[in-house]
Order: sequence, then C-alpha cells, then structure tokens
Amino acid sequence: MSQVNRLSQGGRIDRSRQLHFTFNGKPYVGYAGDTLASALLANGIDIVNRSFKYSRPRGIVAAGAEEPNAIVQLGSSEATQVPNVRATQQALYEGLTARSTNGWPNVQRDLMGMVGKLSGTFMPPGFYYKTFMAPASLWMTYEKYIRKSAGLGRSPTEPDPDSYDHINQHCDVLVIGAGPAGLAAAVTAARNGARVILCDEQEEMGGSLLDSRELIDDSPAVQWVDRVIDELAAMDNVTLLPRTTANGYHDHNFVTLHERCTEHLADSAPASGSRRQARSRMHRVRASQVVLATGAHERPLVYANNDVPGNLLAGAVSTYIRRYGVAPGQKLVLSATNDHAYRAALDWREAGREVVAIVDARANPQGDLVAKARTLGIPIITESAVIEAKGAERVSGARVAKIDATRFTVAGEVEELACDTIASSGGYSPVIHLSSHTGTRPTWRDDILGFVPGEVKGLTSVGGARGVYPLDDVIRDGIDGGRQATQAAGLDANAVTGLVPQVSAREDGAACALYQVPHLKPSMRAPKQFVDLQNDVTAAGIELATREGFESIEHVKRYTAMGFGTDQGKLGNINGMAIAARCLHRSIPEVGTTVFRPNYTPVTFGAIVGRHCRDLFDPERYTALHQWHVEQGAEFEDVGQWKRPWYFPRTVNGKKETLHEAVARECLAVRERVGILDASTLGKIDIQGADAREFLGRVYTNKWAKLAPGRVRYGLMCKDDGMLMDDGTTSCLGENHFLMTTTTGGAAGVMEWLELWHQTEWPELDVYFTSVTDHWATMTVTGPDARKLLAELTDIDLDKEQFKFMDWREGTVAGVPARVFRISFTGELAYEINVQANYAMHVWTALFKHGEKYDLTPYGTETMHVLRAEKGLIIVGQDTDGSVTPEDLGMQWAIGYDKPYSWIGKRALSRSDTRRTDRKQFVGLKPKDPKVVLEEGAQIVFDPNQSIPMSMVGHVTSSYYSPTLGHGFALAVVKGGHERMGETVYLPMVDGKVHEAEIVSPVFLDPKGERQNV
Amino acid sequence: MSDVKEFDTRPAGSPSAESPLAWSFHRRGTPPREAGAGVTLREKAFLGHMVLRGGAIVLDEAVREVLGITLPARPNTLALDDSGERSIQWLSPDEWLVIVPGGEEFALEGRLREVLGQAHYSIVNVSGGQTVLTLRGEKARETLMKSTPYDVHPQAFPVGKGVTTVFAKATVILRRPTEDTWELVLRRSFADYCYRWLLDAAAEYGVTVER
Amino acid sequence: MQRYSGFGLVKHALSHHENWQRQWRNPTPKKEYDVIIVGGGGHGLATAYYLAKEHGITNVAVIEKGWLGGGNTARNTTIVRSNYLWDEAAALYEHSMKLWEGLSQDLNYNVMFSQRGVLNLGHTLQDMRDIQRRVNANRLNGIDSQVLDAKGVQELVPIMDCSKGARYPVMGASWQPRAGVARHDAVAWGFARGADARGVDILQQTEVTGFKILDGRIVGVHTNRGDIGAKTVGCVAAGNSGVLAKMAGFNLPLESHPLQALVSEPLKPILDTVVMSNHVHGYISQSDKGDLVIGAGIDGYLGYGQRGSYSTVEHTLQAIVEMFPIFSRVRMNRQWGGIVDTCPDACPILSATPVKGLFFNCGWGTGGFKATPGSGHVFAASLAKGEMHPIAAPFSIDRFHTGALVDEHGAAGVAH
Amino acid sequence: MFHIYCPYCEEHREEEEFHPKGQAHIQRPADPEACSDEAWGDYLFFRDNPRGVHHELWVHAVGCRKFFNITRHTVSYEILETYKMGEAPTVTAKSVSEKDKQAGVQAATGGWQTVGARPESEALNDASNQGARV
Repeated sequence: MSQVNRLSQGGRIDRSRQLHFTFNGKPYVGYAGDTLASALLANGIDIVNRSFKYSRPRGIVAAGAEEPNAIVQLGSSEATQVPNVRATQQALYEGLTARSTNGWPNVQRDLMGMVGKLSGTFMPPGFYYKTFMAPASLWMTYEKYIRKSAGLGRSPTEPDPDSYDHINQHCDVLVIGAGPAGLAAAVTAARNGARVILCDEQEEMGGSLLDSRELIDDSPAVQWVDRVIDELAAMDNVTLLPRTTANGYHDHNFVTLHERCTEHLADSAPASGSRRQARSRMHRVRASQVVLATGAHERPLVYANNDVPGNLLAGAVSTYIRRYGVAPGQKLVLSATNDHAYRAALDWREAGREVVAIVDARANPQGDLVAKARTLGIPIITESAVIEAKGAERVSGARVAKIDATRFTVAGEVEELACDTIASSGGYSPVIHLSSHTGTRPTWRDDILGFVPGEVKGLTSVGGARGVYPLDDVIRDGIDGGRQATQAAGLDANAVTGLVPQVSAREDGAACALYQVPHLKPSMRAPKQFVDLQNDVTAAGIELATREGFESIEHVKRYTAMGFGTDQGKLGNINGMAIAARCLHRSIPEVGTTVFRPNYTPVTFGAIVGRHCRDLFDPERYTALHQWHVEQGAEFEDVGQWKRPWYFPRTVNGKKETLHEAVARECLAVRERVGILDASTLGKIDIQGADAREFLGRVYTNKWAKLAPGRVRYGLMCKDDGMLMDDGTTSCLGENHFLMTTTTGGAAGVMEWLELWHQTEWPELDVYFTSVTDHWATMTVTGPDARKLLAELTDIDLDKEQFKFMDWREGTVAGVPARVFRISFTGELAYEINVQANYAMHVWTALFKHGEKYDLTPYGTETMHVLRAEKGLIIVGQDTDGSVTPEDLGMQWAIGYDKPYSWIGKRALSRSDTRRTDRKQFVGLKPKDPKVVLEEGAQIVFDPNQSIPMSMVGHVTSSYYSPTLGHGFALAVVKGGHERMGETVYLPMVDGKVHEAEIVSPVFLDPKGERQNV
Repeated sequence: MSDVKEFDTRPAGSPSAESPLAWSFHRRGTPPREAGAGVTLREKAFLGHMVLRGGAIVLDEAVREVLGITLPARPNTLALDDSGERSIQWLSPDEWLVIVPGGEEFALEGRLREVLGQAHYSIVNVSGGQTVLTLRGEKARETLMKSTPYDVHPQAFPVGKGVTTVFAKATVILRRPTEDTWELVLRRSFADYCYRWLLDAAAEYGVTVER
Repeated sequence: MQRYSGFGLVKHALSHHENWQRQWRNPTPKKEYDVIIVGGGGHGLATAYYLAKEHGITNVAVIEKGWLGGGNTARNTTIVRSNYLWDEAAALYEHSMKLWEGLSQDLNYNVMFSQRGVLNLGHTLQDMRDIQRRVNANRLNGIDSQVLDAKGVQELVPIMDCSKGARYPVMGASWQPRAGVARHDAVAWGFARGADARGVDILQQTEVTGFKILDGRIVGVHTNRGDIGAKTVGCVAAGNSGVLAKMAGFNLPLESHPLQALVSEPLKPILDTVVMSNHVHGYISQSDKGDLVIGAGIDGYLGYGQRGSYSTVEHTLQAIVEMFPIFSRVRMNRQWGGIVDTCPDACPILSATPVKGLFFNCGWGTGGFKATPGSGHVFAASLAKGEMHPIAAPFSIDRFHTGALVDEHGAAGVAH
Repeated sequence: MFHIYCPYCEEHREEEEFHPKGQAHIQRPADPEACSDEAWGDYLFFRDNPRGVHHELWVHAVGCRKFFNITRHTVSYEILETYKMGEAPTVTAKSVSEKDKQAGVQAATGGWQTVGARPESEALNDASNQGARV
C-alpha cells in the first residue's frame, strides 16, 4: 500500500529520504521527519490498537504526548524490545519494527472484540469488586483469567544491550518548552547573561509554531523560530536540549530532563568503534529559576462512539497536515467550541480535501478564523455539536444536532453528515503537570475554562501554560517571564531591548464551555461516550461512580481508573471532572483539582538508573591485598561494601575443597601452627586531644582513665537506649593519642557517632577524630608459631614479658615501619600487624616467604568466625541485634558502673525492662548429639511438647562444627540463660526433628585464656 | 598536642610499594592510547597526605612558617606553593588536607608539631589511605558532570577551588589546581570503583590513561 | 445493603446499571455518638465495621478530613504478609492474615486478595541467618514460612538474576505462600460499605480541629462542622497522629516520613510473586492490571508533603534493575508518596492515652496496609471494652518508657 | 531533592551530600541518673513531629562533616534558614504564623491538621489543650 494519505506537498518532512518500517509485520514506507504516527496515518492505517477493556478498534487521536491509543511495541530483537511506545512521539527510523500491543489473533480481526461487545455491558466500573467472590476457593482461578488480559506491551526477556547516562546540570534559568513563549523567555534570559537550559520534548524545537498559520515579522513563524534557535545555539551560556522531556519537577527547583539521545535512530544505540553513545541521558538539573512554557493540550469533546478510528483532535489534524504533509481522511466534520479549532477546517480545505461542515456549539461565532471559513464557503452549523459518530472500524458519518449545553439536552433534529473524519475541540487545558509535581494545587479559571499552575517558589509560567493563547500575547508573556526569571536568579535583566517581534494580532471570539455532548438517550443508555480512551472509561461510568457515592474526583478516578493510563489523563481528566461535576451538581473546582505525579511521560527504568547498574551498581571496596586473595582463588563474602575473603579453598587431588573442608583445615592450622587473616577492613579512627581519654570514657561502657601508652583495651559502645551498637579495641598511643578500631560494617557509623556527640553535646572537649581505615593495612598472624614467624621479620622485641597480651609496639616488619598489636580474636597467640597500606603487599608476601616452613595458612572470615565463637567472642550484628545490652551478654566486666560521667547507654540499663532477670541472655549451647550442628536462627523452647504457637525463649545466633573440639557448638540467647547453666533446651526444626542442647558457658575453648597468653 | 605518638610509616629502604590503583591497572590494564581522546587520566601516586585539624588562627601561623603557604581560611579553597607541588585544602572549619611530595610528610609533621607546641590540634598521616587522580582534556568537565552533583562550571568552580562531594556512589575530594587540570583525591578502598566509573563514563569521548 | 454477585451484575446490566445504590451514605453529623473514629482510612473504617459487626456498637461516626481511603490506603504497594519475627508482631499480623483470607466474602466486596506468595530475599550470610531465625520463629508461631536457597528462588522467579555475577548475589529467601497482594482502594470501600450498612456514619470532608476533654476524660471533638460528642474516641490517622495527639495535649514517639512508591506502565503478565529485598532495597509485584508496583525506601526527614526525594526513587530502580536486568527498558509511569508514621521500634502503637476514653492506633510505619483488618478488629474490641485487646496490649505507648520495645528492625529488617 | 545551604561551607549543596538526623535541640538530660524512666523515654523516643515549621539536625556527611540545624516547613519542604550548632533559630513556628497572619495567610502549625482550618478552631484547640491539662 502506498502512502494514500500523504499530500503531494508541504510539511517539514524530507521527501528525499524514504524510511522503511514494519507495522504488525507488514512493510511500509515513510519519510525522514515523520513520527511513527504520521507515517501510519500517511499509509492509511486506521486501526492501531484494540482497547484495554472492551477490545474496541482504536486509531490515532492526537499528535503528541496526550495520545492514548497508539501505544505500540517496538524492537527488532528480543533484547531491544520496548513496550508501550507512544507512536506520536516516536521518530521514524529506517528498519523500525512496531506491533500493536493488544488484539488477538490480530488487531484487525480481533476475537476479544466480540467478547468485549458482548460482555461490555457486564463490565461497568467496579465490576471486579462486585463479583468473583463465590466460591472463595475459585478466586485465584478467576484471577488467572483476569491477569491474562492485563497489560499493554511486554517486557523484553533478555538484558538490555544499551547504557544510560546521567549528567548533573546547574543553571540560572531552565526553560521547559521551546514554543513561542519558551523561545522568547530563553532568548531574553540568555541575552542577559544567564546560564540557560532550554529543553523541548519534540524532535525539533518550535512547538505550536511548527504548524502555525501565523506570521511573525511578516514571514512564516518558523523562520523566527530558526533565527532564535540560531542565536541561542551560538551562545556559550545556553544549552539546547531537543528531544528532551522534563519529566519530573522536584523540590527546590530540581528538575529531571530525559534526553532521548538515540531513540530516533534505532532501537539500540549506534556505536562507532569503541565509543558508544548512551541510549538516553537524564539531566539532573538544579535550576535557580524555572520557566514553564509547556503550552496547552486540546480537549476533545465527549460524544457517542467518539473512539471509532477517524475521530481526532482538531489540532492534531492541523499538525498532521502542516507538519507532516498527511491528511488523515477525505471528508471532515469539525465539532468545536472555539475559534482556534477552525484551523483544522482551513488546513483541511487547503490540503484539497472536503470540509463537510463545522459544527460549532456557540450561537454566534465571530472571530477572524470564523470569518475566513465563511469566506471559503465552509458550512457552519451553530449551537450544535456532533452527538455521535457512525461507523465501526472507521468513521462513516457524524450525527449532528442542536444542543442545549446548560440543560444538557439535544434541542433539535438530528442530522447525519457523511464523512470519514471527525475532528473535535472542546477548548484547551494548560499543561500544568510539572507544577503539580511540586505539591502545589492548580487553580481553576472560568475565563479560560482550565486549570492554571499554582504558585511555586522559583517558577514562572508563561504562554499557554498559564492560559495565554493569542500569539502576540504569548511572545510578550515569554519575554516578560524570561526577564522576571533572570532577575529572580539575581541577574540584571535590563540589557534587552527591541526583542519583541511583530505579530499580526488575530481576533478570536470567546469560547464556550462544553465537555460531554448530550445525546438523545441518557448517558447510561447512549452508545459509549469515552472520556479516558486508554482505560475505556466512559461518561456513563463516571455517572455510575457518582451514583454509587464516589463523590470526590479522587474517588471517581480510582473507581473508574480514569487518568491511570500511560497518558495520565492528559486528554480526559478535565472532561471527567466536568462530567462528575454535572452529575453532582457542583462546579469543577468543587469536585476537586487534578493532581499529576511524575513522570510527565513515562521514562525507562534504565534511564533513571543510569550507570548505576551491573559492575557499577554499588562500589566494591578492596583491601590492599585483594589481588593476592584473587590469585589464591579465595571465595569472597560481602561485608558492607567490602569484598572480604570468606575462605581459601585448595585443590586437593584435583578436587576443590568445600567451604566445610577448607574451614576445618584453616581452623586447625591456626590452632596447631599459624594462620594469617587480612583484617584491613576494620574501621580505624585516630583520636588526638587533651580530652581524648575523657571522651572515650563517655562513649564506651568501660573505663579508660588508666590505660597507659603501649596498652590496648577492648570496649563496648552503646546507644543511649542501652543497646550494644559496636565494639572493638582501642590502643593508647600516647597520653593524649588513641587508635580506635571498629567493626567493618560499623566504621562509618561510629565515626559519625563520635562527631555527633562531640559537635552537639560536648564541644568543650578538646579532641579530634580522623579516619585512618584506608591508611593502614592490618594482617593478623595467629597461632602457636606466630611469634617464631614474626621474629624472623621484625626488630620488635617479642619476648612475652616485654610484649604482653594487650600490648602494642612499634618497629619494622619486613623492613616496613609497623605498629604491632598483641590482641587476639582467635584465642591463640596473635599479632595484628599494621603497616601503611602501600607496603602491605610487600609485608604480606614476605610473611609468606618466611612462613612456608610453618605452613602459614591464609584464612578467611568463616574461619575467623569459628575461632572466635569457640572463645565465646561476639560479633556485633550476628550475636546481637539492637535489642541486646552488655549485661545481656554477660559482659559486666566491661561496664564501668562507677564512672563519674553517666556514659552513653548507662541510664537505660536501669529501666524496668532492662532490669528484668528473664531477659534473653548470651550463652553457649552444646548439642546433646555431638554430630549435630544446630541451625543458626533455630528457635529455642524449654518445653518441646507444647502445641503451636510455642513459647520461644531464644535463638541460636552462631553455630559451627569445631574441628578442634570435634563437635558442633553454638552461641545463643536464652531467657534468663545466665542462671540456667546445665539446663537442657530444645530446638524444634522445620523437618520435625527436635534437637536437644545443654546451656553452657559461651567459652568453649581455653576458658582461662592460656593459649593467647603464652 | 604533645603526648601524641608520631610515627613515620614510610620505610627507610625501598621495598616495593603498591598504589591504591595497582590492582585496577593489573586487572584491567589501561585503555589503548587513542587519538583525540577527550579525557586523560593519570595517577599521582605515593604523595604525602596529611589531615590537619585545629583552629584556623593557630594552624595558619604554623603552616606559613613551615610550608610558606597561607592556610586557606575561606571554605572550599585550595592553596598551592609556587612549585605547585605542595598544597593545603580547606575541608571543614577545623580541618585541612595537606598534600606534599612523597617522603616529606613525616618531617613536615615534626616541624609543625614543634611550632604548634601545646595548642589543641591534630595531625594525622593518611598517605596510605588515598591517592590523587588527575583528569585533563576537552571532555574532562563533562565527565565530571556525569559523576558528581557539584557544579563544575568555571563560574562555580574556578581554579583554586576544592570540595568534598559525592562522586557516583563514593565520596571524593575534587579540586582544580590549574586551569586545565582537575584532581580527584580518592580513598584507597574506593579507588578501583571510581576508576572503573570514570572509564565507563568517559568511554564515549575516548579516554587515555597515562602511566 | 444491596448484595453483590455475578448474577446481580447481569441483572443490573439489563437495566443499564441505573439501579445501583450508593455504597455509603453522606450523612449529617449527629450531636453525639457512642464512638467516634478519627480517620477514615482502611484501619479506621475497619475499626468502625468491626465495632458494628462484632460488638453491636452502631452509633459510631468515622470522621475523615478528606475523602475516605484517601491516605496511605490509597498510596501503598498492597503487600500482605504475616511473617514477622517477634511473637507480638507475628500474632498481630497473622490475626490480620486470617481475616484477609475471608474478607471478600465477609464484606461481600471483592478486595481481590491474591495469595501469590511473598519472597524476602537474602543476599549476605547475615541475611540468611536472619531469614532462618525468622522462618523458625514463624513456624513455631503457626505461620506458613519456608527458607529457600538460590535455586529454589530461581525456580519461583525465573526472570530474576540469581547468578553469582550479581553485585550481591541472591543466596536464598524466606517464602510465605499465603502472603500476597490486595486491591487497596477496595479494602477501604468494602469496609466503608459494610460499616455504613450497619448504621455507621461516615463523615467525609469533616476535619477534627480539637478534642473536648473534661476532667481528663474525652467527651467529644471539635470539627469544622461543629462539635460532636462522644464517649469514646479512637484516633486512626496514620501520618497525622502526632498532630492529633498534640491537640489532646501529649506527644507520641512518632515521626512522619515520606514513603514513595511507583508503578511501571502496564505489561503483559511476567511476575507472579511478590519479591522483596531488604539488602539491595527494592520490592516489586505485578498488579492484575499489569503494572509493576514498586516500593521505594523511606526518606530520612520529616515530611507531610506526600513527596520524597528523587534520589530515593533512583536507588530503588537501581535495585530493581539489579535484580531484574530485563526491566531496564520498561518504563516508569508514575511515582507518588505517602506519609508514614514511624515508631522507633518499627512496630505500631495501639494504646490508651493519658486522656481517658481516647485511644490511638498509629505508628504503622511502612507496614500498615497488611494489618488493616487485624488492626481494625483488635482496636474495635479495645474500644468496645475500654481496655486493650490481648493482641494489642504489647503495643502500648508505655513500652517507650519501660524499654519493652518490640524491635522489628532488629533482625527481621523487612518492615514493609 | 533539597538544595541545602551549609552554614559551614557557606554555599548551597545537593541533598545527596547530607543526612537528616532528626529533631534539633534535643538535649541529653544533664543528670541522667536523676531522670525517671518516663523522662528518659521521652528524651530517647518522643519527638514534636510538627506539621509545619520544624527545627532539625542534619549532617553534611559528604562534605565538611559538620552537624548543623535547618528550619524547614514539613509540608512545603521550604527551608526557612540553616544555622550552626549552638545558635538559636530566628525563624520559628510562632514567627512564621505571626508573619502569615499579618499577610492574611493561614499557616499550618503543629496544632492543626491542614492549611485552611477555620480561625475559630484556634480557640477551640486552645480550650481542648487546657482540658487535657486539667
């Protein structure tokens, strides 16, 4: 089929560049400059989709973002599928592949349409809520069928090959919309030196001027557009963003602009060599001032069968003719309430097609365009409207009658006019969506029959967006708005003179208010009069909702689903409100305002995600020894953002060790010889100041007054609710100098915690904190041979009397200055070697060179956990959960009850609940069956024979098999556990087994601490 | 502050050292040299980094005496010595970052402590914990715009400015010591992430890494 | 009350749907009620419904400053589950779950409660320990709950990336088959219709501007439509609870925060279960209309503006695309925000107050929708008897003084 | 997305650099041991949570790491001022409502549910508060 509706001349398309595309599998041809919608119309395609609920055939209605019907599936490969593309906003490109989203077996011959016709009457709004309830057991089956009919397009099932970009922008003035008002505002601001961003959602800038009949400075308006854009493009304080939709307007003038970088070229971003563009780019703009120049959307009239293909917006008809050289039919009837709509008839006539009649709801239309139509001899039928469209798959006629809009009745005979196209215009709604995003309510204005933006700090609305429509007023409004915004941004805006172009003023007559057109039958019985085409919401549906008591517009919308489509009710919401208002005998503003939410038009998840996906989803933090771990084949555990070696599986006889095997081997190596752990991820904070010691005493539960230089102490940190928050060792480096360590996950939080208390409560204390986590690499050498190994590499005196447990010393290790701490998280003799991280690899490899003869074994976090658990040492976050006090842990030895300052957490320990003796307390559990390793998280009961719900008294926090002890063991919290040593508890498991265990001390190995003290 | 334990963490001999980006270079190599690359990256490894905390007036005197640089007292500013090799950057009202050629830091700390005497201040060597990455090229600014919400327009970010800010999902110190150079001070453990981010973000402009 | 059924629908179709009755009246306020419920959201309407149905107290008004069901009931992600860690919370949410299971029939209003199951994913070893702890506790509390490994998760949700290559690979999940989603608006409407039919006055567009308190006892409320007397007043006003408490002269341990959610454009069915991940932080389900319904995180600042920060939405979608890379080309249609009143222990307040006869039901944070019937049921019992129902008793305000918190964000950490 | 003036950095920065830390001016009781359980619980958990003007503590976490205060309207989210630790706010609920009264605008204060509450309800509200104290 050739382009039957393509006019022989005109439009802004490039007829020298043919583009091939397919729709529903059939090949077609269009031109560069076409949208998919204009190309479909040019090719005479009437039915582009089937409706969601009733499966009615649907055609293209609009030419822009408000299009509800032409929602298509794009993409030539599985990975590049794009669901729910609005054909009116998709530029045509060579090879474009599109399909309708609904219709089975196809959109032309749709079987669901039969069902829709039959069952439509049984599916009023809310019908779901009134049925499918019996029998209850069948609901999931009913729902399966309901779900089958869900959705428009489909998600791709393969990952996206494209990438997406974010860019952060800052400007003095952001102008949204590059129509006459926006261009005027932008050029005014730019000439006055403001940093300006001008964006527009369309393929080219110019807005309404691209299909305007009007003259500016005595030449076609588009020439003025070109001049202004050329000027803006030459200024380095201006960023021009065509194909860029402002989709969200957030607090304090933060606006997201979605730039479609390559979507007009192909369904995947083209690449040149290794350089590949992003498919789209999100500009995250912080604007001092925003100018909203988004124009207005035309409202269709709501008449019977207004959804049959061939019913279009009047303005869309003009756009298709003047911009794309497409006349979507032969014989037009225009139903209008205003002068501006007459353009459609004039354009239609100039395209050489027949205008059957203009049906005007007004008694005496008078403006310049009306006069022009009269001059051309176009019949004008006044005080009338199209009350019903005829035709099934394409309009075949229009039923026209005199109407009484105030009484909502048909007032005269019905006449049927043969035609194939009905254009309608019920007036214009300013595009106020973005201002609504900020939470401000729009205001209804009776004079323009529309809502205008409410007041937003830093926002100026200009032109159609605030109901200013005549072109000369619009441009002047844009200039004023641009000047205002520039001044509000703190710049001088008086530099501009002589900008105002000459526009021949056009006289427009007053419009009249008409939303739903009365029909001979009441709404409930008339053929369907659609309000929201995408969601199949009808005037009758809205009337029913109000009858059932849904009186707020929010209720009506939710009950009928009006405005919940992908067009967010751009076409239908005001009409719907007007209908609800009529039914409730209220005014439109009394029924409610309409609230729009981001996005203005839908945006892909990918664009919002940007580069924060795949390898860059979240930082991976590495220690200085990471390369070594990788080369040794370590398995890693995620601890916060860190990658920590979990265990180091070896390959024995060609078989890789399991976790269990590797951990058993690593544990024994530490207990019997010597192992080494990369502990660099521990948080480390350097603390200096005369009051450092006092400060430590306030944030830790235990005492710090007497810790001497050269000594190390373990400390517990609570919140003021008495619950344990973090733990670690702190070393006294000098009288006024300490090095605090924190848990890996708690590092940042503790640092902020210290600053919080210092800055807000105790600024009088002389102390400074500096994070040194990344500066130091930490290697823990531990096991009976640790001293022997270290002695080979260090100049520090390791004599057990000279360098005791909980001492630290400085010296060199492998020639590198090091601080060595004799602290133990394994219960074995242990040295924590700290060196500047740049030299960590040197020291580590030197240790291994010397360690070979001791079978020095690297171990990971899992072995570390087993070894510490054998010693009953807690891990904050594993053995505690924010509801555990130091007393619950049995760590009274680490609580300075008599410290003079009431340290953080102390007071809370004496609350009635924290004083309870039956709190869950930290204990060891020894399974009765030595082969059993209890499940971590297993719940504990005293009485295994009770019925469900059982009374649970605690749970297992840590549990392992101990290769050293030769049996499983666990740490747990149990109600009153400290007083229940030796008692038996039960752990009923999911598989029905009930384990028995004895409550024991949490210290399973070397309770006197002799091994670490050698 | 006296009674503080100074410690020179730099070895006397010359054991091999690895910068925070060593693993990144090892794993990914560096992108092949490309004609007309829009962005050029270069690591300035193994410099001396120190965090100075204290009152501005106290520190200013000492810094001028020892380093010959006036302490930048205005927020978000950066001061360099004549050679451009030594710098002090405002980080907060009581915190400055000093970067000097590698090896100078310990002696500098000693001299500062001598001058500062009993005043309340702290000096902490963080040389192992961070590294400097420079960005140059026609598209350096645009690459930064993709990465940080901070305004890097020349009007908002003149030469001599330095800020701590968000970089992708990490924190960096971003500074502009000269007209055509941006410096990122990266934390060691985040360096690989930032480096990978930069390569990805600048890929469309072409990126060269100088070693 | 006009009874709803499939047969009725056919009958009404024959009369062009012109004979449907109002689902609730628009009454004029009486001078006095036995009980006034302040707040016409799901919880408030459920309270009124159960007061009338279970306790025969029908001289009840529900006072709503806007339109009924217009607060968080209209703005949530509709997830219903009961797999809470602590006994007290589990009892409350399981009580609710049991009511959900017969709710459509009880109300004669299809709330479309769809038990398609909820997965709570684990991405770290500690996540898995927490999941095991919660599932074990659930089982012993009689709540259906299972631990799945990564393979089991992949079988349930084939389109999710469960590979080791993910930044935080899926290690497993807890799985509650009886959990699911419901049609949120219908819940409010169903309770409203049921309560209205039993004589409850639902007063919309009526705003409480103060409380009438005499000798420490509640005697009524001031409203923009005049004073209304009451012997008992229950406040169920979610994000506005703090403001109401202040009118009555006391503070609550609450902060009202923005919580955002968003939906994609409608898609053909592709996701059958509800997937929640606390670690990468996003949760998602697909509605019967085909939208992907996605919950974002809570913003850290106070906010009554029903808006949150854009970065929160960015982070949420990053998580969703991390879990479901195939959704990269799916488009976000709409985002919105609710006001959630959060308690320090992520559990609600169901409590008497310093004012006799004045009760509060609030603090549901991000988890209120799933509790709607249960909350209404136990709160109605409490109002009827003048003392807290045993299931509600642990949630009194006192716990913030004694320290007996029910700390759900301790280990469960999945408070949505 | 807030644009926040950091009083220490002396410029506006993006919200992503900051973390909110709850209500400002919460003072830890000087002598915790002398506090009742109730007073301690109040200090730990009970907050003003106003619908209207709120003084709140923020930290410039990705920046100068200083804590400071913001006075912000919790409905409009407008930031009315920021000030350093130790300083007192110059804009308060009271000053805002007085200013708005002069301008004929109804302020949303902690005592009313919404903007637009009728003026006479102010008196009612006060009466009810007295009732509560009896």
